[in-house]
Amino acid sequence: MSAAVSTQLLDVISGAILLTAVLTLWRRDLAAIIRLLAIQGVLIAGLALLLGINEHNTELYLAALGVLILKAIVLPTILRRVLADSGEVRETAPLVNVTSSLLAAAGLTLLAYVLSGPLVALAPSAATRALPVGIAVVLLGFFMLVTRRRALSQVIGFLLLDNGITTTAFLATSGVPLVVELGVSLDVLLVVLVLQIVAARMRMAFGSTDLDGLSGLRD
Amino acid sequence: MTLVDVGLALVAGGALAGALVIALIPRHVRPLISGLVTAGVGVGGVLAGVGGLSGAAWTRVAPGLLPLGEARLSVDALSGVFLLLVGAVAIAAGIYGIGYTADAPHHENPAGSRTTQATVPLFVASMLFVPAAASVTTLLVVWELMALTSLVLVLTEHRLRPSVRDAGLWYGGMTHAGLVAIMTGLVVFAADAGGETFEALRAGAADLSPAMRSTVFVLVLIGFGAKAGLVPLHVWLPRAHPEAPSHVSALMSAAMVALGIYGLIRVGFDLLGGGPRWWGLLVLTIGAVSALFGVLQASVATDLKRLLAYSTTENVGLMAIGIGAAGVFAADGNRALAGVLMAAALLHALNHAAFKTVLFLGAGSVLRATGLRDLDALGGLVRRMPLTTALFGIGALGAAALPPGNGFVSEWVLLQGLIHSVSEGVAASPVVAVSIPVAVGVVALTAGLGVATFVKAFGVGFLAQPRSTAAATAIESPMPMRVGMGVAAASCAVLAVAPALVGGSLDRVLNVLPEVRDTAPLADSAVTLRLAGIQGSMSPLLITVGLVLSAVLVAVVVRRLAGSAPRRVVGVWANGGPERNSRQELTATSFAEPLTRVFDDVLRPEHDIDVTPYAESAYLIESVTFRQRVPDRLEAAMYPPLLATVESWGRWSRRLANGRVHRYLAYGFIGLLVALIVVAVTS
Amino acid sequence: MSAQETVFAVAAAGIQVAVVVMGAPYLTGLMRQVRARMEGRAGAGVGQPVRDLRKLFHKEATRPEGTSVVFVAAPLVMLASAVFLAAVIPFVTTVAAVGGVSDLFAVVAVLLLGTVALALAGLDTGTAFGGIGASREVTIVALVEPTILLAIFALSVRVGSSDLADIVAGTLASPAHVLSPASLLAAVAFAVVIIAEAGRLPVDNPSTHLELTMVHEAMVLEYSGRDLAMVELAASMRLALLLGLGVNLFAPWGVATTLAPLALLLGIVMLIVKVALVGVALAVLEVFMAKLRLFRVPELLAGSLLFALLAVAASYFLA
Amino acid sequence: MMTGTVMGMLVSRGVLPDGVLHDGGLAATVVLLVPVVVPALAAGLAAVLGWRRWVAWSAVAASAVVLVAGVVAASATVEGSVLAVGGWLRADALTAVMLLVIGGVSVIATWASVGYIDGELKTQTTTARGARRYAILVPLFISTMAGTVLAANLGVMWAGIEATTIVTAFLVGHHGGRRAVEATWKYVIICSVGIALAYLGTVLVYYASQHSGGAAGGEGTLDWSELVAHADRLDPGVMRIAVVLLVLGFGTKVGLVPLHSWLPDAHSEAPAPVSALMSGVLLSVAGYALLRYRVIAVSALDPAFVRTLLLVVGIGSVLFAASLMIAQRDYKRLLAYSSMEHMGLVAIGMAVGTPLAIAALLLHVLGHGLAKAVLFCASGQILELTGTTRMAGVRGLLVRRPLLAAVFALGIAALLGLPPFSLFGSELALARATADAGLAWVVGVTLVLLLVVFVAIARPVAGMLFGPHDDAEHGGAATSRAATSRAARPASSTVPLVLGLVVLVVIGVATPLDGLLVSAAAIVGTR
Repeated sequence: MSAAVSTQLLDVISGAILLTAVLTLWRRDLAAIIRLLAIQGVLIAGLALLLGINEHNTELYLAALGVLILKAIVLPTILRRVLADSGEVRETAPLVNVTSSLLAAAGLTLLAYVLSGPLVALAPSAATRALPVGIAVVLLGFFMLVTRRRALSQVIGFLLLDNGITTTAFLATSGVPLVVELGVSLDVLLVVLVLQIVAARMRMAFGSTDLDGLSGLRD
Repeated sequence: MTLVDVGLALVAGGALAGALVIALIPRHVRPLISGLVTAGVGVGGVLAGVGGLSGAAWTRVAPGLLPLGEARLSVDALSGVFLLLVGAVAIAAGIYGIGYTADAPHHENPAGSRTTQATVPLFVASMLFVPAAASVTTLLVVWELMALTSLVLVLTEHRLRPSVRDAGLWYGGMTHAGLVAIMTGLVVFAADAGGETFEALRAGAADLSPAMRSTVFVLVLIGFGAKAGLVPLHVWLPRAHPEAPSHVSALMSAAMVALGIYGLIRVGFDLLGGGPRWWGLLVLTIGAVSALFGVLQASVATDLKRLLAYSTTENVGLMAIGIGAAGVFAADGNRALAGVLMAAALLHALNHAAFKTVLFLGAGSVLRATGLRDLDALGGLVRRMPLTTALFGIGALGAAALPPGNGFVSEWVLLQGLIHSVSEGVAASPVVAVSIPVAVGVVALTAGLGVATFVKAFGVGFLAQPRSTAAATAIESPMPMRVGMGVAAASCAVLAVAPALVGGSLDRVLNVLPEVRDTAPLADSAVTLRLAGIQGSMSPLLITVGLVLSAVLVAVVVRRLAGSAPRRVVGVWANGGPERNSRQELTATSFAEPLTRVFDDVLRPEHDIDVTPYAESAYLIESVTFRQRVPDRLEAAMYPPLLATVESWGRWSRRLANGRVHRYLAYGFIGLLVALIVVAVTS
Repeated sequence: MSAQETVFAVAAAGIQVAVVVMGAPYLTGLMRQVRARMEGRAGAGVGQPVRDLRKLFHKEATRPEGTSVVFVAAPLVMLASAVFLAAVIPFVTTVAAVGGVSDLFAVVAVLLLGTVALALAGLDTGTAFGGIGASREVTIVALVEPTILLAIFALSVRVGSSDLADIVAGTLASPAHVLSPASLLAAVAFAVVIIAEAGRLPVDNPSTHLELTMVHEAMVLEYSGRDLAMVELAASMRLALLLGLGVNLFAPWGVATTLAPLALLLGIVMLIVKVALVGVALAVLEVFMAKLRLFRVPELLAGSLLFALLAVAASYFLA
Repeated sequence: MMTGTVMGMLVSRGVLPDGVLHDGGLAATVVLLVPVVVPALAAGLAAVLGWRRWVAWSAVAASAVVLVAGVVAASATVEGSVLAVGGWLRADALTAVMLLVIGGVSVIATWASVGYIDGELKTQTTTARGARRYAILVPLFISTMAGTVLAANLGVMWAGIEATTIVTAFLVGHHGGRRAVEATWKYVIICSVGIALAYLGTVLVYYASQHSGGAAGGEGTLDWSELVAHADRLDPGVMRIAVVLLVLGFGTKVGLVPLHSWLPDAHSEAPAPVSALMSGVLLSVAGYALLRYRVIAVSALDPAFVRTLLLVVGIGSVLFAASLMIAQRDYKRLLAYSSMEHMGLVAIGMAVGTPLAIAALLLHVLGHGLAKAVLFCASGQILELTGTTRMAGVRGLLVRRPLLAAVFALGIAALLGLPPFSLFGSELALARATADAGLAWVVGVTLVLLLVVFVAIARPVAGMLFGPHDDAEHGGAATSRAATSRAARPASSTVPLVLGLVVLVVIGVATPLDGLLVSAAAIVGTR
């Protein structure tokens, strides 16, 4: 396809990634948030595919496939199971209300654009111009981790963060070496599994996954 | 293979092998072996000291020791005199320990424990390597080893009294604070001088900026001052010295404290090569305050070992006065006087070591015989333990700076140095004109109160009637303890009548210090102590002889006049009462009462009197009990607030870790944002 | 110094001792007599102290039960120290057989030695009185000491030596110094010191046995016979020594600087005259003085300390 | 670790002629693979057989193998040569030092584990399943750490460190129950986030390397030696952001501010030997990653930037640790915060970065690892004995258990940086290096903070050790139960601890390691 088209596609996809990230902060329904996460996974896979097409790089096809399986299918499934197991309220309980969350999101996105200046400057191209999106998603994920009360929503926050990094990786370097990429994905998967188990234990021990309960260890 | 080699080899080898052996042998032989090993290590120290004083420079680098540094040793005359001092004290304390640490028939002596017995020689060895160290790393390592071993020894009796634990904590804290100051000072010094060996420091000192030189000096003054027990860093002495086993108290108070003075002289006057006049004034002031405060506390103290500990602060203060004044005059270019004063300080260090050893060992004998440190409960020991009393008396005479005691000699030299600070027709600088008379006044007041202190310690503690059954049933100490005290007392006597013996050595020591090099103040002293450069001469020997002669003369004449009929023993006049009982005697508290009253404003003693009347009537008193405590005002003013501040800081900080995972992540999030923004802004 | 000179010097010292030992009791007697007369009493006569001493020497000595060797030795030490000082202080001549014994610090310290010996003896009796006396004596000493040393400091500054012989010789050489502010202030301070050390009014009343006030007497309460005699002799000798020291420090005229017999003779006469005069003056003063409360004494001594300090400062700035 | 002497012998005896270990040679391959493979095998063994005494001992053996491998690697690299296998495994002097740390601490920890798990099984504190999981995870943990330090590729190194988080997650949660779950959650979530940031940093480094126009040309690389070779050509703008992310990210695992808060919780909840491994090795392995990146950073950027960044986190960590130690009531948390404090010192050492500083901090890492191993294992026994981790609940230990108390006391002395233990030497050398770098104020500030720490540790510990022992003094259900139920551990259980102390003294007094440390410092140190 033509460079122009691919550029526009790239912008659309990255824009959509950012949008899904912001939406995860907006929505309260965990099921919906998980859906958004899955969509974001698909988008990232698409991003990888697009870059692969542009650079005729078979490694990237594999990477895209891996991302699709992991981020769009496996992880959301796990999360849904966790959500199902927890017979409790299916809403996030934000420490910071949604409005201010969105304001913060806006601020963080702006910051991301400011920060990415040097990154873009190094090698200006259609892909790298979209780099701020990746950074923004990272910050948004981190923000979610800090402000959401449920164990599950922290996992989601972590995944958001990871998605941001993956996005950045694809945009900036069109994928780190496959070995590393695989290692990373494996680690993420394992982390989520661990967190799932711990969350289950937490429910057994505390009767809920409300992290406010977790303040027994203190000075 | 010089004398120093032999000596230090004996010290290191003896201590390590000895400690190993002591750790393995059964309890009942430990006291003997430990004592002998300690004394042997001490002998090594004396040998090395003599070698060092002979003047030949000696330097060695021990290969394969101290990671990322090197073990560099060097002994000169200055090291020598302190090696000699520490070694001698160790010999006395070691022999004494043979008896002191032996188990009593019924209960086992905590000082006989494997740890304590094995640590004593190690402590002595580490002390002996302090003056021999010749690089920053080496010095700090042995310095800290000394602190650690002594700390272990202070804690020996932790099972018996909770106060021991506190003493250990205070000592540990203060000594570590000292280390922080010394380490910072020396490390910075080394960095600027471009090398950590003492040669490099000497060479580089000249190029340091004045500000840096002064910073280093103040830091080491704080650090070594803490170990020397100078006010206001003295707080650990009156705690640690009483709680430690007495032979250890002697080692700490007589030897280790002197090493603080050594450090000050070594760094301030040798490595830095002296400095501006205000250094001297600073030391002089601190010394004056320490001397006064120490002697005041001592004069009203009733715990014998606490009294001795405060007297240590006093004497270290006197040394500091000497050093400080020397600094002042050196800065003014009056080298001769500086030499005299520095010599006075060193001589006083030796004398103090001698008499303080006797006194602490004596206190130990009393403690062992009666289980008492409280003068108010002692008394009448002169009949139960005559030799101990006599030896303690010799020590007390020295500490009271009365002729023919040894303390008098060094105080005399000190005073000579001070009073010659001005000469006819030459107007002195205002600073000197103000500071020196005050210093003389302080020394004088110190001398007077010192007399009062030791009249109390000796008169109330050993004379008169026993004030408790424990004191009444005391028994004289075993042979080794008496020998140990005897050795120390003998050295007191020698220093008292023939100080000139060490004169030549002290002159050589001064040659190590650039500011007083070749002043040789004691050069032409023999029977009479003649101070070079100033008009002052005094002959302790002749005075002693004169006193003895006139005593003999008087005795003979009186015998002629009045015959020598034995005195009839009669009952004393007990104020018209039926029988004298020991409750009528003055206690240490009441003896010091007038002084307490005079210095009320400074000491602010705390009294509590409770009167218990008979049940029948409130006007018939059954008993009155009076208790007096004289808390350390300086300490009360400084340390509790400091500790409270730290405490509240700690309590406040707890909130930082309140267990909320969100807050923990927030730390990271905010940290990240701040860092990134800074990057964005600064790029 | 030739052998012959040495012999002469020793002889001179001997003479000094003899003069002091013989003269001291009479000095005490003289002062008591003066007081008696001024108080309108007849008085016991100048020789009374000597008679007392003779009597005491022939009375039996007793020793309280439970006292130690210290009690017995104290009078000896006290008297011996006094004798020693009588020999070394340049009363009659500044020429001494041996150097290094007449340093002023040493002299004062030896004097102090006697005081301490008596204080220990007082404690050794184990009675309340002995203890109180010792405690008070020691307190006074502790406060007097700095004044003495500072006064010495002030005096030694002008001759650059603290050796008595040098100071006396120096004053003889340039008499004007006596009128310098430094030495005047020092003189005042020294006077107070002498009063305190010698246990005279207003610090201590030598003729009281009242518990509340006595210091010296409290300590010697248990002595009798030859021991008491020694103590009393020593006490009066100390008074004589201090007065002698005082006059020779500030008015050394007549003290021989050689060993010429005539000079020595003059020295002896002058000494007796000067000390007698000062003693009389002191006695007269005491008549008009009341004993201070013990706890007012420190104020007096603080005052003298101030004088001494001023003296030193003066010697610095006005030197 | 008589490494130096051993090395000396091996080389002098010609057992290790240069060349046997040439790159890609069989011997080299073995040396590089063994530390990763052998512990993994031990883990497999446990997976198959569950908890058996001899299986546990096999873990000890595996640790010993790692140690020996470290010694051999050291002897081969002390002269500055490098072992490499393919593009993935690589060992230089620095690696060797870290292998020694891992091996040494692991030997102590696994050795102590034998008695520890036995005791737990005896008292039904843990189940057979728990024991099996423990037996699997511990060797796996060791293997992942070994893999991390042997990785030639920074990406792989990153993956290794992340793997340690996953492996240790269930070790932290070993005891189950609320506290364990809580600690695990905090540990995993915070560390994963931190590590994720580090990954972003890694990505950016890769990005920068792609456009460095170096030998690798357009191809980016994460191979450490290549990156070092062309570090000066990396784009500063990108690298600044990357370095910030890497320091904060890996700093999380090192226990540096701001993402340090997992540390006290995890260390206090994990089983004693695991705490020993985490505090003693895991932290310093993450620190090792920072060391590797530091070289690149200083030549790519203005060194002052890197120094400031590291100084801030370093001093910040020491300050934070000190503040929380003052009013500390729990001895395991106290030890945890002390780890944080020591890692802060290490970070300061990195900030200074001169060869002396690096050598000092490596020695410090080794000393701290051993001391902490000893202390955590000892505190485990104290907990067993008294049933409480409250310091107020422990009294008169020297009277109750002289040997254990003595070990604990000496460990504390070592931790407080008293000679003859090696931490004094390393702290002193660190101070010297810092002053030489013209950072006198840092020396002052840090030493004052260390004084606070000294008092904060000494005061409660003195309360635990000294004084008489009477139960009245520490009443409380926990302890009384402890008195009844807990069986006294055999004296043999202190053997590994004593061993650790002896080693601490040896490396504190003698200089067997200096050669190795110096050549390691030459690799990552900069003027």
